[in-house]
Amino acid sequence: MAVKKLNKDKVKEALQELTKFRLIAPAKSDEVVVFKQISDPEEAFLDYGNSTVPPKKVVFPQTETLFRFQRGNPELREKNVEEEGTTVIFGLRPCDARAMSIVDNLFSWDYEDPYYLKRRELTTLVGMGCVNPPSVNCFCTSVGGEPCGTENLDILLIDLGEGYLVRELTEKGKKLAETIGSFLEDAPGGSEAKAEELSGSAKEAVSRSIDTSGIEAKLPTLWESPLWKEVSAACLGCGICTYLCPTCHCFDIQDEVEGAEGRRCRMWDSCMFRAHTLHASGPNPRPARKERTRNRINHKYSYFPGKFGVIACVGCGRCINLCPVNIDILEILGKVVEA
Amino acid sequence: MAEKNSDFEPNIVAFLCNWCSYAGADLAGTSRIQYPSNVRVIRVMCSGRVNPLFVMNALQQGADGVLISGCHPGDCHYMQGNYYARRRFMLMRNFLEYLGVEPERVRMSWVSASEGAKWKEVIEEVVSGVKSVGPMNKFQRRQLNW
Amino acid sequence: MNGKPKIGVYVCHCGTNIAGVVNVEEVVQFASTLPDVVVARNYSYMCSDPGQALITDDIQNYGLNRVVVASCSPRMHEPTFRKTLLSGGLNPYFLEMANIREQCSWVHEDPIAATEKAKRIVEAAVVKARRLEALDVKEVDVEPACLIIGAGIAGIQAALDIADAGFKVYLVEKSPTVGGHMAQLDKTFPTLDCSACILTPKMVDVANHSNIELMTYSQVEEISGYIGNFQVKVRKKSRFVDMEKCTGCGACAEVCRMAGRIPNEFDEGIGMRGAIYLPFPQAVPAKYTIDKENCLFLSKGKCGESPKCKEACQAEAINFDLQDEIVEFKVGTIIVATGYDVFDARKKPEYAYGVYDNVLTALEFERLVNASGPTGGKIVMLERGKKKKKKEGEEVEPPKVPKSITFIQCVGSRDKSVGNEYCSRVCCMYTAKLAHLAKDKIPDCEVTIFYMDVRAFGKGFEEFYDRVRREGVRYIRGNPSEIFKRGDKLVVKAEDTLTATPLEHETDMVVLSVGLVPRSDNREIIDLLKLSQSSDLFYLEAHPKLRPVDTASDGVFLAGVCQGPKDIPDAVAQAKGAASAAMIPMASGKVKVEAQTSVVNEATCRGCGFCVAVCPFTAIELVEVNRNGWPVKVARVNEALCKGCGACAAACLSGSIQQRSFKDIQILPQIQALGVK
Amino acid sequence: MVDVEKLREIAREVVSREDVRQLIGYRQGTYGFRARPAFITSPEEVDQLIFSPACVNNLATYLTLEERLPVPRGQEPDLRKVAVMVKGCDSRALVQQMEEKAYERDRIVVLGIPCTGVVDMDKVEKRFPNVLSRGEIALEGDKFVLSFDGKREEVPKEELLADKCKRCRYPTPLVYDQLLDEEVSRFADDDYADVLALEKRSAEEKWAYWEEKFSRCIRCYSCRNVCPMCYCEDCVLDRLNPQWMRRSVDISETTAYHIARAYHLAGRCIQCGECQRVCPVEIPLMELNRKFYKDVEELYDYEPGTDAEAPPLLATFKVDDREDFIL
Ligand SMILES: Cc1cc2nc3c(=O)[nH]c(=O)nc-3n(C[C@H](O)[C@H](O)[C@H](O)COP(=O)(O)OP(=O)(O)OC[C@H]3O[C@@H](n4cnc5c(N)ncnc54)[C@H](O)[C@@H]3O)c2cc1C
Ligand SMILES: Cc1cc2nc3c(=O)[nH]c(=O)nc-3n(C[C@H](O)[C@H](O)[C@H](O)COP(=O)(O)OP(=O)(O)OC[C@H]3O[C@@H](n4cnc5c(N)ncnc54)[C@H](O)[C@@H]3O)c2cc1C
Ligand code: SF4
Ligand code: SF4
Ligand code: SF4
Ligand code: SF4
Ligand code: SF4
Ligand code: SF4
Repeated sequence: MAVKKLNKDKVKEALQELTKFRLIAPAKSDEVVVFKQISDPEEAFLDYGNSTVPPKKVVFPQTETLFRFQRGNPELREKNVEEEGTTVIFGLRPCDARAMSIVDNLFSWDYEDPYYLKRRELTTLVGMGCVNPPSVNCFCTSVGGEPCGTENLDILLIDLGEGYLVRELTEKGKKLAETIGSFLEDAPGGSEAKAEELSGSAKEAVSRSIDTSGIEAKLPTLWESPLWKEVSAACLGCGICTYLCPTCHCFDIQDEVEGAEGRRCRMWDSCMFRAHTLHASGPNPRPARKERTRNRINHKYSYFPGKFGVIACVGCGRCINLCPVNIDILEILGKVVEA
Repeated sequence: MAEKNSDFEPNIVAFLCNWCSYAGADLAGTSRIQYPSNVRVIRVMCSGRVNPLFVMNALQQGADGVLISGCHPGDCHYMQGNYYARRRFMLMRNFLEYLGVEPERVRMSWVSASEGAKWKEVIEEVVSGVKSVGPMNKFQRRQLNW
Repeated sequence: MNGKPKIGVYVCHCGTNIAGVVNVEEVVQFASTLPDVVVARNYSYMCSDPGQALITDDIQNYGLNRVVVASCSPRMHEPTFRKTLLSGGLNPYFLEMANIREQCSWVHEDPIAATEKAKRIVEAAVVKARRLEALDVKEVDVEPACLIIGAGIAGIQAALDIADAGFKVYLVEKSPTVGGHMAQLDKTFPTLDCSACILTPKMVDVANHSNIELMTYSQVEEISGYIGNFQVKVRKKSRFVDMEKCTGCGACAEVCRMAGRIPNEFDEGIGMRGAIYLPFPQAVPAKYTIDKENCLFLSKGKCGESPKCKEACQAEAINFDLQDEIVEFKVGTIIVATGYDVFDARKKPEYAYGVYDNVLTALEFERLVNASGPTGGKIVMLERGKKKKKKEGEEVEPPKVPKSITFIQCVGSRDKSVGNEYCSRVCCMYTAKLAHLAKDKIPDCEVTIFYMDVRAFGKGFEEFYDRVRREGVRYIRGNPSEIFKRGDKLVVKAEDTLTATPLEHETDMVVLSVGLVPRSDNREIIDLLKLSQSSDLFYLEAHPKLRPVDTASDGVFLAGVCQGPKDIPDAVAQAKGAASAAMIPMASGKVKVEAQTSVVNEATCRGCGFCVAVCPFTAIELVEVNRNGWPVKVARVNEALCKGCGACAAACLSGSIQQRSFKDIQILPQIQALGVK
Repeated sequence: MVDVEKLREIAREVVSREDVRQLIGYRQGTYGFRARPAFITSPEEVDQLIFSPACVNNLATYLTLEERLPVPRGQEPDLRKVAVMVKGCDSRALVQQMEEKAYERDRIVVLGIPCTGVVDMDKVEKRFPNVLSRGEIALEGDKFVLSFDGKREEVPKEELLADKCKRCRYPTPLVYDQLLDEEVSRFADDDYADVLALEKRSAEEKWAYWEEKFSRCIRCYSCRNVCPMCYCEDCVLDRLNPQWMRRSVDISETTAYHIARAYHLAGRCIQCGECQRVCPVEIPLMELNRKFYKDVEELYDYEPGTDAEAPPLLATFKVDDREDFIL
């Protein structure tokens, strides 16, 4: 497909055009970068490393009403995702986009989740390659990704300095590019080569890595290993590592009732929470931090690849960056490899 | 700015202790003292029972104001309950004000069993105070819009 | 079990009292749409017999297990409808009332607003009713016996009243004799009865009453349990004199090697005693006591060749091997009548008490004017600390008689500088009394009183005060600032605030009208009974007006000055009040305990003890339990002590302690129902 | 500065004791300047221990976060003591925990660190982004010295110091069995400038301010989990019956969460700043805590975590507590 260029002085106008959709872009809230719906291009903050909260919340909201109900009325009113309209996520990182395709597996497996899938269908992903040096804890290249990877993106932008190289990757992407076609120009010669070079050096710059090849098979053998206790001793069970992980997708379903009305909601949950597997009758099959940490790693690096053939981690490094007690997934994986 | 129209009739949830304030409100009734109908009462045995988080809950549920009323200092049927309540609500009220909840919405009073007339004054004061700051919709729970 | 709720809602018209303003039909219609409501009705008078029959019938026919009555205030008819439920076979706590009369129809005129409000009130009652639980109405048996601590006039009076009513009394007195402060007094204001004349018969009665077990020289060591069932442990200290054998002859005291060398507490130290002694001649019991600290034999192991007292005692009552004795018994109620101390005048150094011999406290002066006191009732100048023991055949100069006596009122009372803001209530009058006695005994003596205000509020007080002034006692309004000595005279420096003139008043003797203060050993009792103190540090009554003899703990009552300064008539009145209060549960034999008590979820309690600290009734304690094999502390409520205030529930952060009938899960739905606009 | 050799020597002695189960201290982190908790059970592990201005965690949390799994039948629970390293602020958590009867004094062995201040890791990372090698931070005089990748950088202390340290009143631990260094006197007092400034704003401005912050909150409850004072077996904020606040994340429920959390810490929060430190979306939780802290100090002359014998603030009262707000 076509390769165009979006000059930086046109970005605002292009974004303005895109606000006719539900436009989600990175924005600053105080010093924190989050993805949120913007109505004014000024709100967009494109010069960022990666967002604290991954854009997964756009397709898999933290709280989602599935349907509403009313006392004495057998009718259920289902959420109509269609009403949310066409969505554009502008400027997400390739790892986060890749993460969505990983999560897709879960929601379209034996049960096809209409809410999630509909939203995915309505969403166009405009990625932004990681050509600025990636963060210290990025390790996408160890788990099948790369800083300027295109997987699951509809468009990839690569920052060439004075403007972005625009790579249309899908039909959806092409259609979107047409909407802002008037702000695009043809990429001058050499742009592609420059982009390739930038991508290459970005890849080089990913400093941390792990050899994941044997891990899926190794993990089941380490079930009783003392390593779990050791690596989880400091864990607070706060769930930051999972809530803010772009591939984590645990949810809980709760009814929220007010007077005669109520709604059934699906909300994020975390396997790092003590109550995650707590049975109403009292016992907890994952009673301690060690079981929970073991589950987190096994789920990402063994169960998920076992079932879907892909590691449920894209190496974005958030869980390392944000863990309050410096529990480091690469360190854990390193110990798994060594064990 | 919150809307402050004159026909705004606030909804106020009041927690009254059984022995003084509830009895005082009853006395207002026995004396046929008329007062605004905006206040809806929850009876507890002692103002010391009222968890300040009830205030938060009431504001979330749609109350525009909350009143906690107990016995005058020294008169508590259980001797100390109103003193505990006083500390708890002093802090909670200050805190809510710090978040931007107008102090007019969180009130506390001492009304004794003989103060039917004072009960009326308290209600009038609370109602006019809440009216002056308008409806509370800052963190009211989202309507379920069925 | 409580079962799935089936609620009946009954909306009362109360004639036109409710129906005149509230659209009752509409409320019923609304109520019938609420969750778990199976029947909703209205009726003209729900409290009438047919009204109540509606409820009992519906309980039968619809299998109701919760009832909401929307009518008058629960303070009016909750007991009525509780009984209705009971007679319908339901637990009475399955009732919730919606007050749509006192707090709705009677206070609002607008029918629409009133009806709207009535609906909300009913809804709140219904949502609470859904969550109501059956509660046990418990009763406990009451042991027909009373413990009285302190045998001053208050304790004595209470003991006699209760014993006369036929109940057992254990009267425990710390000192060797009963009588307390009143026994030290000479005459009593305002009538000038001789204190001993009116008190000693009662002292004797207490000792002889068949229902009273008197334990003097004894101390309560432990109290556990609750109303009806207190377990008491008392230590009877050894007197080293066999109470059975001692005849009270006093032969021992005369020969004691320490005789006349130890200040007698009863005489406020201006009289002396030996190591074996009787505090005063009319002491009850009239048995001698050896004071172990001062007895040469007991403290040093040697008293001359052999203890003289032992030789002198014909009854062979003295036994140095006697040990303390511990007695244990059970009582249903307790009266605390431990009285007071007088203010320590040393805390006002400007008055030079303890520096000059003839600066006295009023209590010392009482002993001085008392016919049974150390001077036989003669008012004389004191020479403190001088050896009283005269040498054989030596002529002793007769002590001087003061020609001028000056009283200073409010010493240690109404004085923030010493931390006592309160008025001691007796000093104005006892000063007037003592001034009168001084005038009476030394007619040419010049008597002056420095005062701030004279508070003569009691029956006959003003008349008495007036009489004393007419007798020539000079009252000067002013608070002296200093006392010093000039030659052999004491000089009181003050300002007459009525004329604003500074003055220096010369006098022979100064009497300080010391106030009444809480006993220095109050803590013992506070710790035993977990009593609270008011800001003046006297024991706190349950309510200053309406429950002045009760304490926060059921079954524990207060009498006399231990609750706050008072004179003898008030102390007696309160004692009689405490006696009858204590007898009520004993007479009925049973007490109901509060049903809406608190209960702890031991699985979630974190043992922080906030609830323990909050509970005004010390109903909660932390106990160790086993949680998954680990020893952990959790709160536990003693339901017999809990009064159901719920303060603990609001203090508990983990929501682990909840007050029955007012649990969070019962109140939150109410808030929700009322919050909705 | 704490002499690390001395620290290890003492630690070795402590973990060798029969009656001590483990020692909780600090060790080097996995990247950048991080340090992290260390759980030492044998003398061989003692050499991991460090102390530096990067040791930000309040380890008192682990005393109450301890997992007490069911003891198998026939076995005894391990009730041996736990030794813990605490800075001044952290020690106040111990005091407060003991005030709240979380454990008895004789259950713990306290190695007190007179603290000259720790860094704010966010400030460090902002200044020196993407440092992969394990760098080190030390305090030399009034400068932090950072060594990494063979480089050495000096930064005035003020610029990297954690905010909580700038107002720390108790840099020397209030409770300890052994003090690892000379006592340090207080740096500065709290002038509550931030709280006062916010107090002065209008209701609308305040609400807007907090709404912006709260709307970021992902309700991970990390701020609660890390707090040494939040150790209920079953936190009411998680409970379903009754449900004080819903799990759904919207401004109403999230505001409720923040009110409830802060109120539950009124008179209990000891200003260690951990809640704010761990918050992934940088919600200024200390501004909430400090409002209560300030009011509690002004109104009731009460400072949490300074006296284990003090009655809990909200379980006590004075007859003349202020009541001018009461009708
Ligand atoms: C100088 C002076 C003059 C006064 N003159 C008059 C007057 O003229 N008229 C008048 O009406 N009032 C007068 N009063 C007041 C009067 O003394 C009191 O009202 C009265 O004595 C109060 O009696 P009570 O039983 O409460 O206390 P107390 O007389 O103090 O008796 C308390 C008793 O309890 C005992 N006790 C204390 N603690 C314990 C314990 N832990 N265990 C066991 N026993 C304990 C004490 O030993 C004592 O025997 C005068 C007071 C003073 C100081
Ligand atoms: C202006 C004022 C203010 C006061 N303020 C306070 C205060 O703030 N705090 C305080 O503690 N005290 C206060 N008091 C004092 C208080 O009023 C009394 O202590 C208290 O009311 C006394 O109650 P009582 O039952 O003895 O008498 P009363 O209240 O007089 O009751 C006596 C009852 O007996 C009835 N009665 C009389 N004779 C007969 C008969 N022959 N047959 C049948 N019935 C009869 C009367 O009708 C009356 O109902 C105040 C008094 C006054 C005057
Ligand atoms: S972020 Fe860290 S402390 Fe929190 S649950 Fe994950 S590993 Fe544990
Ligand atoms: S596990 Fe960690 S590194 Fe992997 S995708 Fe999740 S947050 Fe990123
Ligand atoms: S309800 Fe009141 S009396 Fe009962 S235990 Fe709680 S605080 Fe004590
Ligand atoms: S306040 Fe609550 S958690 Fe603390 S001891 Fe009492 S019941 Fe337990
Ligand atoms: S740590 Fe931050 S994001 Fe998590 S619940 Fe607390 S305030 Fe919210
Ligand atoms: S609330 Fe925050 S600052 Fe306070 S004690 Fe808890 S973690 Fe520390």
